[in-house]
Amino acid sequence: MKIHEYQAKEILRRYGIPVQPGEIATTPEQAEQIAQRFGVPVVIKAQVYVGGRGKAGGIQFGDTPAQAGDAARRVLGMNIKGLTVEKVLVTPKSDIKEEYYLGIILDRASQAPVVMVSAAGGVEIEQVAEETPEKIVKEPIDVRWGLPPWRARELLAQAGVPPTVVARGGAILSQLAAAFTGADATLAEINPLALTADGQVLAADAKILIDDNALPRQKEFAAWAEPEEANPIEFEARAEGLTYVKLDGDVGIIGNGAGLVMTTLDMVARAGGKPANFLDIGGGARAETMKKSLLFVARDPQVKGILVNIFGGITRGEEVAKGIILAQQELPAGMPIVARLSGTGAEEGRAMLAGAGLTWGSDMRDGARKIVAAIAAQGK
Amino acid sequence: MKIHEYQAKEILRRYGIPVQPGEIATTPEQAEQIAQRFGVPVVIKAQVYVGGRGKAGGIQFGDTPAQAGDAARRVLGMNIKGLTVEKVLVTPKSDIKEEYYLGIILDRASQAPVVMVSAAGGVEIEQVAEETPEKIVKEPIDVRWGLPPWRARELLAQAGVPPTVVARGGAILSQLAAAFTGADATLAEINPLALTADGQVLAADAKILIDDNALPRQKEFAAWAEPEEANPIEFEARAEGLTYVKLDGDVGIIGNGAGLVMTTLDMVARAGGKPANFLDIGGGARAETMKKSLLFVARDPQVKGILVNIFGGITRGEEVAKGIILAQQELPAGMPIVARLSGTGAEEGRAMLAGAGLTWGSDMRDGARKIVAAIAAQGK
Amino acid sequence: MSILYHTGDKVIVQGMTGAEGRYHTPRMIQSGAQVVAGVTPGKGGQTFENLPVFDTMTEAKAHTGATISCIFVPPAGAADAIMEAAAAGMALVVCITENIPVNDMTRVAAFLKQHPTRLIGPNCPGLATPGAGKIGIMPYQIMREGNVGFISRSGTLTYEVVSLLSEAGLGQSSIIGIGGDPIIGTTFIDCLRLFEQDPQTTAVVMCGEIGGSDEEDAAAYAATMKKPVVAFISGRTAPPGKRMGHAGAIISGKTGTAQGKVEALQTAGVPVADTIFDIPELTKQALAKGARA
Amino acid sequence: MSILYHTGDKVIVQGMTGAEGRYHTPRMIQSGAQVVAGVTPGKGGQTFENLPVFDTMTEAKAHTGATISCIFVPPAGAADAIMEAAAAGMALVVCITENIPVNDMTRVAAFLKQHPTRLIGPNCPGLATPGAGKIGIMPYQIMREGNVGFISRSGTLTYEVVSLLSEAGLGQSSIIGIGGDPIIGTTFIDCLRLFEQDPQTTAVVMCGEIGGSDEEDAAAYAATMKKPVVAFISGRTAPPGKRMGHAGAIISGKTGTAQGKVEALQTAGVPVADTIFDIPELTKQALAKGARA
Repeated sequence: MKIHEYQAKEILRRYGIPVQPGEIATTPEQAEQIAQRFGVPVVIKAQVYVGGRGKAGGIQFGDTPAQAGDAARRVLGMNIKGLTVEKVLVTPKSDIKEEYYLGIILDRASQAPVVMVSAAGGVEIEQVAEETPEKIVKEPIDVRWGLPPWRARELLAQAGVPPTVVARGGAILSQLAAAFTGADATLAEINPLALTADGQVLAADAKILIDDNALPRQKEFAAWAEPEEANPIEFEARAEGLTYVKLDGDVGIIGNGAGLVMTTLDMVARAGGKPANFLDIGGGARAETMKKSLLFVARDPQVKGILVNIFGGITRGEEVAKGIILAQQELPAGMPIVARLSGTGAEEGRAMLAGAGLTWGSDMRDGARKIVAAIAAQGK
Repeated sequence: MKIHEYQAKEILRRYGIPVQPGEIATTPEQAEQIAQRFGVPVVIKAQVYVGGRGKAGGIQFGDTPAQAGDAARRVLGMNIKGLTVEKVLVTPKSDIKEEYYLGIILDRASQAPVVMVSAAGGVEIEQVAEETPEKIVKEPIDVRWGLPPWRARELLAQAGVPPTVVARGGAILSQLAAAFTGADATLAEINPLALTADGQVLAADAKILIDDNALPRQKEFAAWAEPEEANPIEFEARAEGLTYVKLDGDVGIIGNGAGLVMTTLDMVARAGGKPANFLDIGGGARAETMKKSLLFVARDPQVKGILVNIFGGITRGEEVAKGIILAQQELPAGMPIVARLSGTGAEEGRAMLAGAGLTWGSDMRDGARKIVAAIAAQGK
Repeated sequence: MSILYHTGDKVIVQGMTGAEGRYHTPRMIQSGAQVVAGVTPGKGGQTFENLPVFDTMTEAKAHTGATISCIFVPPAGAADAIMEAAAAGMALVVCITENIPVNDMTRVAAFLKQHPTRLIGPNCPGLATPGAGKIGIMPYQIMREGNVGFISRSGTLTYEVVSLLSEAGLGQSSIIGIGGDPIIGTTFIDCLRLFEQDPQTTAVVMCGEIGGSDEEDAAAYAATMKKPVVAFISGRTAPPGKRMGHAGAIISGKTGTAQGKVEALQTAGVPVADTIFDIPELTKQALAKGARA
Repeated sequence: MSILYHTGDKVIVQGMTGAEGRYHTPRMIQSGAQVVAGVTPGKGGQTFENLPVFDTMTEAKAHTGATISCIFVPPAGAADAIMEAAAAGMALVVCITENIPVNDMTRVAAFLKQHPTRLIGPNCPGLATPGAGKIGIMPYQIMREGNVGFISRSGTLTYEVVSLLSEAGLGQSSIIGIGGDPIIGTTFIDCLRLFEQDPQTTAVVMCGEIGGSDEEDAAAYAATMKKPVVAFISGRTAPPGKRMGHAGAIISGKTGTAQGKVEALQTAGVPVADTIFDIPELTKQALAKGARA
């Protein structure tokens, strides 16, 4: 789960990591008041779930409270990579002397969080990794010990961070690792860690991703979830317990099992269609879930037809067919639906579909071809 | 540091351990109101820093709110082993079916916390350990892993705790271990862990000791410190940064270094005296600390004379002598003081003492004999 | 022979009395798997399907001598159950549970480094040895005894492909669902090694997907194998940065793309099927060519 | 010879630029100890007493080849400093710091089980080998070269007794202050073993105190030693349940009493001095009897 910069900083603050003070404004007036309170100059930072907001104009400055208000007026409502800015973070402008990178990321290969440190902060770490990989120090964390301050200091020293920053930076990195585990993060980054002209070492920007699987025990963070403006349907799907990913095409796709659904997408593409989404109904879904899924997929205005691909095991073909028939009555008239059922209850299901005048595919390939053809036919 | 039952339960609650609801009352009226709110019957439990309050009458019951008030009236102000009861915990009376013991204690030999489980709860674990040691399951915790729920369950099963309690008790024990570490405890006990008639498993009583050395990072708990009524001087000494232990005799004793002070106590006892206290001024004390220590010791009305025993190293003899001379002016006239100084600055210090008409001992034994003799002479 | 599960291996089901455990345990028994006990903390002393239920793995192990456990415990307690099984001395732990927090799995991974236990999963359909039985939730009736080893990161896709293989007359030695999470106990390369050693297996089919670099690692090893390997990669149309259902199926930056995996496999001499329907034919061709030098 | 510290052993001081480090480092050097560097995170590149200061132990070790570290770091960071020293490969770590939270020390103890490092302390005055120098804060001038090994849990008491030994003509091979905390790196029994092996040492004096059962354990070993041991126990008048200054000096229930320790030692054939003034005479008597069978 993505969270905003100000939320990430709130987590860091709880772990004793020094961050710039900052407050959220949703109106230019609020921004002006906050600037008044903090003292100028201030920075106005768009709070959106994407990187690269700086280049997009999402970071602006205010030398007076009035200018801060103006800056907020420019940033609020701005569209950054498809996302509308609804909040800005107002924070005093620090005179930053040097910038470093501290990050912890879950690493599949080492089956552990990996800590990354670079003296080249302030730019995207992927860019540093590509252009000057020798500037990044990397090490898996032994989860039994966490990242003790001594080891954090050694990594900073190795990365060429200057001695004046090593002690405080080490304490910060050690606590960042504690925050990573405590908050069930899959990524926790301070970029940049700033050394200011007045000698402070603090987190000037921060990014944290929370493990979706940990949300049941991270109830506070779960409550931070917000619809991404670009994908309100994905957000709602999650709330309904469906695994839905929005794609660019016009063929709605529903299946059971992530691997099967992905393969179905590939198959539709190979048949000349463009998948509109990924939707996995999981194992053992009943008619109600099936119906809900179809209606969900159809809410995407780009969708011109839907392919349902179910390999029956715990999921039963009759339930799937029942759900499709129920949904059909509420779907736009004439929207093609092709179902492909196999395994448990497939025959019964197919009989029900035939009774309702619905099309089915003999296998995944056949189903894909039929839905693509049906949509093409519609367009003519 | 000792904390009260209700504070220990507050810590357990934060770790997700089910405890009986309860509130603190300092007046009978409050107790009555709380009983009204919770519903009767209630238990009124004296909150004092000693064990065995039950036998002493410190636990009473109220079947009506008025009776709860009466019970609180009896318990508040009661003297239990020298301590005056100033607070009572009012808690609904549970119908307890079975009682178990869960405890974590710091174990020197295994250099780790040791978990102890017994199906024979509700009595002091020392008694169980003595009479039926086979009823206690013990195991050191690997601090790299903590005590995972699975291992906690195995220990409960091994101790003969019934299956219905194993799952919830295991979760509780695992969290008790987390609380032990998180709260920097040296002891964390749930005794009894109760299985109630309505099938709940909860902490009916709890005891936690906090490591004094961890108080700088456990600021909240440090703020919970209260004078023990029996030893207000010890509490004040700690606040002043002195290590003071009240004893029964009349010879005040001050020295530098715990081992040296303990040995001085032994030496005074051997010389026929009875030590009134243990006071370690630590390393590198200056005149001011020395003076404060003497005045502190003299506040004990039993003290009839004071022996100062300093082995000079970082601590300098002149400073010690200066402190004694300063203190003498404020001490009761005629109170004998014997100082024994050796090492750094000892000669200078002795000269200063001689100038002020004070007695010194050539060594610890000589000093002990002189103070004991001086006090004896006074008594005549 | 076959790998990981053989006739006579005794199995304990952790979480046997929960909804999933109750549904799948009888089906495992029906497949021929020798389930000997269940573990559900708090239900020790009860029975289910005439099998004893214990509170702890240690007790279950002591009473039955089982060496395999199959986990249906809900996500909050699943990592704990894996460690309990390893500590009790299980040789093989098959964890079906999905949605386990990944930080729990980093702890499990560290724990397993200190134990000789092999973990399959989590978030997997389990494994099966046609003729001996299944551990987990795979539909057993689609399988056929034979000589093709099968490995996959996903469940229903496994069933699709295994069905195709069976229909094409290509029986299976063992079928391993390694799971769709970023941290899993047994990877493609681990399974390839086991199949390479297994006398019954003559060829291996592996179904990978986007995310991570397990398929690339497996490709490097496959290049050194005597037995032929055939692969399929799903997620060719998946966009970067989107989790495609499986926690592990996500393209991060330039790593984990289907294209990268296909290229790595092809470079290693592993034929990659365009669609799952091509897998049986490619497998037959590979078998016809026979073992490599 | 002597134990633990010998002429030529190189020493790094952790926390050298703090108040304690600044005070004691010159005195260690004066005693003859070969201090080669200091470590204070954030002060790398500076010097103190013409010695280089590094940010980390790894750097200090790499530049100096030292094998011993002496720690004056404040309590909040001391456990971390011990682990840093062990990870950097120090053979011996002497931790002077007192008031380290005991839960930090349980972590240190677990960490040290995985490293070949020996820890002395914490909450100790350090150690010394008369003639070679001292590591820590003991007053060096009271010592005299000789053949008596000395071990104690406390600081100033050590100085008292060592002074008495020196005045009585009983020089010391090595003097070890093992520390007054409940969890310490090196115990009486560890030191007895080392002294038993040391050719220079002919007898050992140990000064114990109330709390724990280290003295009892040591007594059992002393009974098997060839060299004579003389003991003293302080805290005979201490009441139960009260911490007598040292975190470790507390009688809990029936364990840790002075009486129990005295009895255990006497049963093991170790003479126990009534007062510290009796120690030199008992030591002379023990030496006169010579090594046991």
